[in-house]
Amino acid sequence: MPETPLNAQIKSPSRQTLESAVVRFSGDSGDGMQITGGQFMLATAVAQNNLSTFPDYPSEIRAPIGTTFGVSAFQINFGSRVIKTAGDNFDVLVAMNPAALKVELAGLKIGGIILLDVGSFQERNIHRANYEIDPRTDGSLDAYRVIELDISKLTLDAVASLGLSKEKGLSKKEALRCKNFWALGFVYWMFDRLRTPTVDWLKTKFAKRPQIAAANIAALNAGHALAETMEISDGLSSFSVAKAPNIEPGLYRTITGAEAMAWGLAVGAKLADLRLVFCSYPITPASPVLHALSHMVEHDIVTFQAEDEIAAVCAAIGASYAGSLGVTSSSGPGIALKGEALGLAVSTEQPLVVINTQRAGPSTGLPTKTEQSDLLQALYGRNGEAPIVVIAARSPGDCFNVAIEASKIATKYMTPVMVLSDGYIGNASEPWLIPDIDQLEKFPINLHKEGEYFDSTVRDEVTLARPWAIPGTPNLEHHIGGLEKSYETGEISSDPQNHQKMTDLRAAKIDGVVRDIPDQHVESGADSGKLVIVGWGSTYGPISRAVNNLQEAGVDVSHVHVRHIWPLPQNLGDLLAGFDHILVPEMNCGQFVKVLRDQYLLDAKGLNKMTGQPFKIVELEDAIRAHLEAAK
Amino acid sequence: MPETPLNAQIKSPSRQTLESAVVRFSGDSGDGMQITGGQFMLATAVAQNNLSTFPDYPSEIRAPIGTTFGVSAFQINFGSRVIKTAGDNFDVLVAMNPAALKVELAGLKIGGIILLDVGSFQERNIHRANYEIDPRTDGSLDAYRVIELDISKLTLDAVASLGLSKEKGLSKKEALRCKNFWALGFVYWMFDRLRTPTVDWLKTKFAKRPQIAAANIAALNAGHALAETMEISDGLSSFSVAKAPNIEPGLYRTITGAEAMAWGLAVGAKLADLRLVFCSYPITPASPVLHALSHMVEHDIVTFQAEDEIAAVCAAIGASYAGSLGVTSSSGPGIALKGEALGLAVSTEQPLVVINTQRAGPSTGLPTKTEQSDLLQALYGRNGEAPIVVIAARSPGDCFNVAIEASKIATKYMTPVMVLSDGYIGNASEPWLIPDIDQLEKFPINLHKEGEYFDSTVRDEVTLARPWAIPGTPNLEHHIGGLEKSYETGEISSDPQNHQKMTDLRAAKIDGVVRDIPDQHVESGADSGKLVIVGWGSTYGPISRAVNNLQEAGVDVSHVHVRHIWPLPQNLGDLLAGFDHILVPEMNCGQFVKVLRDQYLLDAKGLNKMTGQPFKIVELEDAIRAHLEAAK
Amino acid sequence: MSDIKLTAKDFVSDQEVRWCPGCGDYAILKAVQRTLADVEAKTENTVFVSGIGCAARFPYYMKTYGFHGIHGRAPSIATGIKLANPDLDVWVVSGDGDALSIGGNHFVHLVRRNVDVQFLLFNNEIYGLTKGQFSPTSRVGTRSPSTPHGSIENPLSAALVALGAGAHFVARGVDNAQKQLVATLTRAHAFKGTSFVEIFQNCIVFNDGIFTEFTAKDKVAVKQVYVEHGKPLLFGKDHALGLRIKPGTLSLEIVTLGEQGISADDILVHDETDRALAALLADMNGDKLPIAIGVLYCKPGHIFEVEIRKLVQRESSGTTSNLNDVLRAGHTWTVADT
Amino acid sequence: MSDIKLTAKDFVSDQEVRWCPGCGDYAILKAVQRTLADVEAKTENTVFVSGIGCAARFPYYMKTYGFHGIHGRAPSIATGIKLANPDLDVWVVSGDGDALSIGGNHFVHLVRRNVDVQFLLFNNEIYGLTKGQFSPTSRVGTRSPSTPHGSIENPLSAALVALGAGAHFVARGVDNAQKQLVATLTRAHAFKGTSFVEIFQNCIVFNDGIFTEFTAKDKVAVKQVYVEHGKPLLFGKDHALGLRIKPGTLSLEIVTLGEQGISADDILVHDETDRALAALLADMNGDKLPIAIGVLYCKPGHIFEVEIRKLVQRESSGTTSNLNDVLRAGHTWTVADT
Ligand SMILES: Cc1ncc(C[n+]2csc(CCOP(=O)(O)OP(=O)(O)O)c2C)c(N)n1
Ligand SMILES: Cc1ncc(C[n+]2csc(CCOP(=O)(O)OP(=O)(O)O)c2C)c(N)n1
Ligand code: SF4
Ligand code: SF4
Ligand SMILES: [Mg+2]
Ligand SMILES: [Mg+2]
Repeated sequence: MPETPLNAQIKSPSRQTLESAVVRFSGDSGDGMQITGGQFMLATAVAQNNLSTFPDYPSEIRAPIGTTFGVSAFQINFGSRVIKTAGDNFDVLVAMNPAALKVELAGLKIGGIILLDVGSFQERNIHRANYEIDPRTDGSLDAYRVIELDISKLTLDAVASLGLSKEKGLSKKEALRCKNFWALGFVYWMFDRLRTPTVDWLKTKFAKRPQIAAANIAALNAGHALAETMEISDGLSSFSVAKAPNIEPGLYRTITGAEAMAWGLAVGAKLADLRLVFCSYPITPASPVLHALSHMVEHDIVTFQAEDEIAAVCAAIGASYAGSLGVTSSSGPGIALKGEALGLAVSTEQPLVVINTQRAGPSTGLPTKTEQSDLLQALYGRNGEAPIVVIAARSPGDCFNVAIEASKIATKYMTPVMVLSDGYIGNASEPWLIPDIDQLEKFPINLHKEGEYFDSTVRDEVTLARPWAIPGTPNLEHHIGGLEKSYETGEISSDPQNHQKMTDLRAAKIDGVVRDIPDQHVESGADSGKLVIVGWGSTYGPISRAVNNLQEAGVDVSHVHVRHIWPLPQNLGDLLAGFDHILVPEMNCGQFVKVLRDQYLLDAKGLNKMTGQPFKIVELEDAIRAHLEAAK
Repeated sequence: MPETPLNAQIKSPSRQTLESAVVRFSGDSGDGMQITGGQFMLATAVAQNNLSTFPDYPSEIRAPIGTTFGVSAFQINFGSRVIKTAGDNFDVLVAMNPAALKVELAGLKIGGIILLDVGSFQERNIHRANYEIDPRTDGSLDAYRVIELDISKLTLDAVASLGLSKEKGLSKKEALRCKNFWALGFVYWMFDRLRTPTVDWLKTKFAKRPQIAAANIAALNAGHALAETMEISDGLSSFSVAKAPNIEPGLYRTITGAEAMAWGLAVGAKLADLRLVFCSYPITPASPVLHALSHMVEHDIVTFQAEDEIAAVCAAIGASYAGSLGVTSSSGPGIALKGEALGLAVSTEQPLVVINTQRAGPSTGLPTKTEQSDLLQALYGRNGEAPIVVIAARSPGDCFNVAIEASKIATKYMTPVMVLSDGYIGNASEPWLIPDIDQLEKFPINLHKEGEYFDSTVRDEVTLARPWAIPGTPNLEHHIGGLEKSYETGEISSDPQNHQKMTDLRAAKIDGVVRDIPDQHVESGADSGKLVIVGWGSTYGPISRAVNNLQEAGVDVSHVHVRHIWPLPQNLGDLLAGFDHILVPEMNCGQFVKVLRDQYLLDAKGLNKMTGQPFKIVELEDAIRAHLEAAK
Repeated sequence: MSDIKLTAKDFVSDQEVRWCPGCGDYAILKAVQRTLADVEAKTENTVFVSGIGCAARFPYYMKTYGFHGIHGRAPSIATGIKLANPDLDVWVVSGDGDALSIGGNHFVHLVRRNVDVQFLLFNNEIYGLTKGQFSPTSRVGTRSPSTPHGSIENPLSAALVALGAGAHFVARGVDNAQKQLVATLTRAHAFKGTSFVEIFQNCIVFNDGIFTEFTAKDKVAVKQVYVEHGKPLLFGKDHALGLRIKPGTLSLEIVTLGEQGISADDILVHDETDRALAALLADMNGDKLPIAIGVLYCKPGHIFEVEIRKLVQRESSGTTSNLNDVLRAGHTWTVADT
Repeated sequence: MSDIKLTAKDFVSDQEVRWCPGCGDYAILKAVQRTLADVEAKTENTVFVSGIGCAARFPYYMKTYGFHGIHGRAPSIATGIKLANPDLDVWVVSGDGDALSIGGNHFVHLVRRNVDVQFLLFNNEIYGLTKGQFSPTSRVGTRSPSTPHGSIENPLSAALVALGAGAHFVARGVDNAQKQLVATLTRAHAFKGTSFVEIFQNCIVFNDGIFTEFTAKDKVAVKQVYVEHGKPLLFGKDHALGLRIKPGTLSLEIVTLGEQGISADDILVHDETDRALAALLADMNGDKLPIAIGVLYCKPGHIFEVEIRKLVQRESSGTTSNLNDVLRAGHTWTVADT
């Protein structure tokens, strides 16, 4: 077989040009689908397509091989236009075993392509996947274009050609494990991707075991070559997706929401010139933020894996009190446990950042599934009147900005700030224009210094922030705690009028954060009109695409995406009042919509989904159309 | 001095008839003011007045003697008309030391009477009370009628007449300690109360030390006698407060909110024919419920003082799971800690009663002061969508009914029910018509029996409650937990559509509780009109009196008191929509008003107080008038 | 109810087991099912309670009552169950994170109160379910996603924590030693009060082989001493080694039978009622001294829920008082019909 | 900053002390202020952290930095403070409820990590602030508002819990033994790592006299043994009594000097580095054996925040990498200006 040079994109005459495409790689947990998907993402980013991805792990650590609950998938949506979600239904499904086929088929577009490793379609595997009979024989695949290949065998053949053996450092098991790269090579051909980045990656990754790298490269090339052959011989479809024209120039990488959050916190602390003390207890899907920061000790970032979530938040409070940027991070159940301590942070006015990477509840719920159902907990999940700032991130990369903003507000106003992310954006990745942190604006810290006059109640006139006077500073010794404090002296006070004053002060301080919040803008569409779709957090992608689609179809609909959940932007009420109808899609039973209704007395309606899955674009389009229809 | 017979009420010709009066007993923590007040309450109840009381303890266990923060007071409002609060300002102040005078004076009505123990007005005590100079000499008492008596000395004299001594079992210190009963005797004369109940009480209480009883009785009588003399000689005012005509006949006692709650739970469990397993961790002001139930082991009531609030709620969940009525009780900070576990109770659908005796927050706040600031925490203080039922008690005695209702709903719907009480009604006491529990309706429990078909998802068609199948029952073995469960099998399910279905089910089940909730009625005033005052919880008393007063003054205002916070009564929205203005007084920054605005899109306004103190009637009257004025 | 004797299989539920292939949890599951059959447990009377973690999935695989709680709180749920119904046979299944990290306090108080449950701690020295972070039992230097440079925290000894909390029954087992494990679980089941059993469990995915230094076939003899009450603490090939109190000290040492005049009589006889000995045995870490397996400590004491029942019975016996009397106790008065 | 030596008074804050008159807390406050003066502590460098309880009011009375946290969480707050600034001199003040009930787990983990703080547990065997409920250290039979028939729970021994958690420094003091208390606190302050000091404290209101059986003037000599490293464990009038290891066992017994041939040489010499001995000493409850006061155990180990600092230094030394590099590590690509 003639080898196509690695770095050549073949302008095959028959390539069909697509504006965008969705590919889903699916297989057993042990099949390496996340790596495969990650490499495809890289190659696609290098091809300068816009893209968005969604890794879909099983909730079991390592489920028995071949079972449906052991299926691990990676989905990517890429195109020459702006990409807003990982895509609804997919154009191409790579199914490495019967279980993957079973689980994924419903998501494939009618007429879509299935690349099937028939090498895994043994009787036993078919039954493990809960198929009564082989799906290839019962007509259930008739609506699709199925490419059946014994990828397992083809991989072994390709690797065998290297003449490696167990003795020479490569077992048959290891050879067989290369089959994901074989499939990847095949799909690379279909979409005209460069193999170079992947080959480089393999070489670096397996620098210490070059035979593994070589085997995988051989598989990759073999898959690529067979696809090329099949295009000619079997009329295999191949596609070309043009460069996205609108990509901002600069240096890019892919980034997950968790990474972006971690780096944003690190950068936030640096901009404030503070040590970052990150205190957390592992929990799905929040742990990756802890992991990412744990790798950054050399930047004087302290990560503390506490004995539980309460210890974590209290340690973060202690760290803030002592002059660091204290941060704590968890997911719903863990955030619930932090409620009491958050009240302490409010009462003692500590600069504290709290990250909630939300997951599906209630209780343990569906730990690996996504949801937006902790918004009201963020606002109200504490005893007493304990207002805090709440900000929501809308995409993986946005986590970086939100983390910096949270750090800034927390230290400027001496207040806890809760950042809402979720399992979807936490795990998903997207290309990210890497900022130069030296160009970011530093933010000054209100840290009181030695010798200066101190009265714990000397507040900043504008922000109402108390001064940050840290232990170790001579002459600023003082007492602080969770009991109500005298406005004048900072010591305990049970005076009734003082309690009223301090309560008002705490509310006013948080309300005042609105000064640092930009006015709400309209994401797309007119500033007033028939219908506005109001979103927050990770629904940004699907809503924005759905609204754009409808706008293109001539529907009078606008999109407003709220980042600042509390306090709300000053103009939000007036803005929304300019629309006849307000529809609020949320992955909960209608939480933000409650806030909007209460605050503005506008008849906003909820559009709610509680399946643990992000909104699909068509779902939203249909619902919006139906809403407009009903409103007629 | 001629002794008036103990059980004689003297119809002194000069007695001024009052419709109601407010008396406040105030002294050092060691002066026994709570006992004094308690006895006055008893005598007043026996006199068949309506009454309401407010014990006002210091937050310190035992503050240094004579300090202002060591002052302990007991206030009682009583009358022949309906009494709704412990009264705003008082008519009579008994001040046992300078600190008490210092603390209380502001609350005395202009022209009010002060009974002062000048025996305690030594230089040292005056300074300890933070007085610069003796308040009796600087004109600051000019606006009041001051009765200065050396009660200390008069008490010692009275007790001395018994011929008791240290050797005969009564030290001078003990003799002096009788001075509260001397003062009580004096006030008894002023208000024409019978001494018999108090004498009986003393005899029982000190059955083992009869000399103590005798000394106190001597003091009581001496105070009474001196007042009688002074009326004649010094023109001391005396009053008569007629029997309340509207008191329902029957057997009465006084009851605090905490007792009523405890007994309501005990009775609730009995009506359900379940063992009560009450799990709690001490916290002010919730502990008295634990204490009361701990005295009731003989009724097979298990009280468990857990190691913390999380253990307490989890043990209660375990108890409910195993077939008892599991109850947990705490105050704000402790309730915050229970959030995660409440989600588990929602997810596993356990019948669980949660009592929150609210206190002033945020954080540790003002532990001995009252507030209503945990309403939103009750509704939303959990991760995920975890709806529960919330009911609020409006008075000490009402806690009994609410506790029974909560037990009933919890077991009928297999759901957690949160009961909101607060420090004010928890500690306050009032006369209570004792019900005959044999006459109360029993409520059947949906407990699955041995041998019966079991599928954990066979729900009650009406309530949607899952069956209660408890360990120990053959053939009903099953699994339950906090992960999402299959609607069909009850086993773990991560199916997207199933999660939607279960989420909807949990919401529908709670919404359905509305069936068991009476329609909202108007407490007083018209069913529609210009203004409605909407209250919930312990503000019932002051709001109801304030509204009555205004109605009597011809103001068009109605009063609606909401007991069922979630779900809300079916007709509430329509009812409120019938008013031009809606004003919601709350001891928080406006929590219930948020719910009303969100639910009904009505422009309800908040009237908020955050001083740790209940509303005063005049405060409300003024605010309501101002509101009407502004609305013109 | 029939009287047919149940077999281990009768305790197997219809739920598909979802642990990683090769996980040590499988063997423990088998041992528990075997034990239940041996002790003639009733499925309807048996309750498995757990928190969260891989280990905590255990209840789903048992054909008994099963409550999968929240992270760390299983001891409290179990306590509540026993308060409601002391006759139930309750097992708590927990992991090193669940029991000693977030749930450490509930564990301590369960043990202190001596609630009558079997408490099994599957110690794999790692957080399995959350993908491999170090745990409170992980050794110093453990590399994990949250400690890429190696952990620096001193590990807890589960058995020492239990003893410190006043445990009345402390035992140890190993996932791959089925026979001994069943024997130990049987003792645990028979014990009235909290019977704590730490089971060394291999997490094949995140901490594979962490115990091989004493669980590998060729290490068992020399690195494990299986302790039995009243029997000398012998181990090693052909039981050639023994433990004794190092004379004049409060510590143990290894001696070799036949060497330096050491005879069988010199070997310390295990006394499971001696807490100081139990602590020394628990402290042996397989480095110089072997790891002790079996029942380290067993000394019955007051049982929480039993004492509560006694109290209720004592207070209610002879009483005819009903709740109406409670409501009427103390001062009351009558308002007559007017 | 001046170099004038501070006196105990310089550590007295301007806040009115609000404990009950006669409360044992006053004496402890004095001892701590005395100790700080003795060790030449700096007010600005000293932080008192507490939870909730009567004891937890302590920070307000100190003219140092003071953080009055929430119930049970002081160890965590203190850990955070040390992570932010390891140079601060941090004291945690806690009660038996705060430290061993709600805060038990944080206490265990603080001790395990060996964070360098002084941890003072004011043990009055009762919940003072919430008005007298029994606590985890209350003896069986304690009558309290929540146990009117007497408590039935087995109490914890604070010192044994600490040892079980791997404590490196465990000491005991008594509120009314000022001199010894100051000496013990001074040792605690000097120790690097978590120095745990249990102080028996009389709650005059809710548990008065609970310790008199060994703190009453006439009981001190016979019911307390003040242990000092390297010194024989003597006590009693004229030090006529001593402790020794009961031969052939792992337990202690009392012997009388001069009787049955017992001489000073037979008395066990206190070795504060012997954990087994410390456990036996901690276990003595004043019943048969006297209560041990002083430093029961002291054996330095790795300190959490110090190890973290070392790690940071090791990893950052020689690195010039800044955060921009982190963002750029791994695969990147450039999109050119078009
Ligand atoms: C409140 C809360 N915090 C954190 C988690 C996440 N979590 C689940 S299991 C677990 C630890 C598991 O470790 P271990 O108890 O040792 O059990 P294993 O998985 O190793 O059997 C953690 C941190 C959770 N589910 N809930
Ligand atoms: C979360 C929470 N739960 C309960 C309480 C109530 N509470 C305050 S102090 C205390 C116990 C005090 O006992 P201890 O720690 O022994 O201190 P002491 O008062 O005896 O010095 C309790 C239960 C609280 N403040 N916060
Ligand atoms: S992760 Fe480890 S402990 Fe969990 S199931 Fe897999 S092998 Fe077992
Ligand atoms: S209640 Fe007890 S511990 Fe608390 S201050 Fe008073 S005497 Fe001290
Ligand atoms: Mg584990
Ligand atoms: Mg205490």
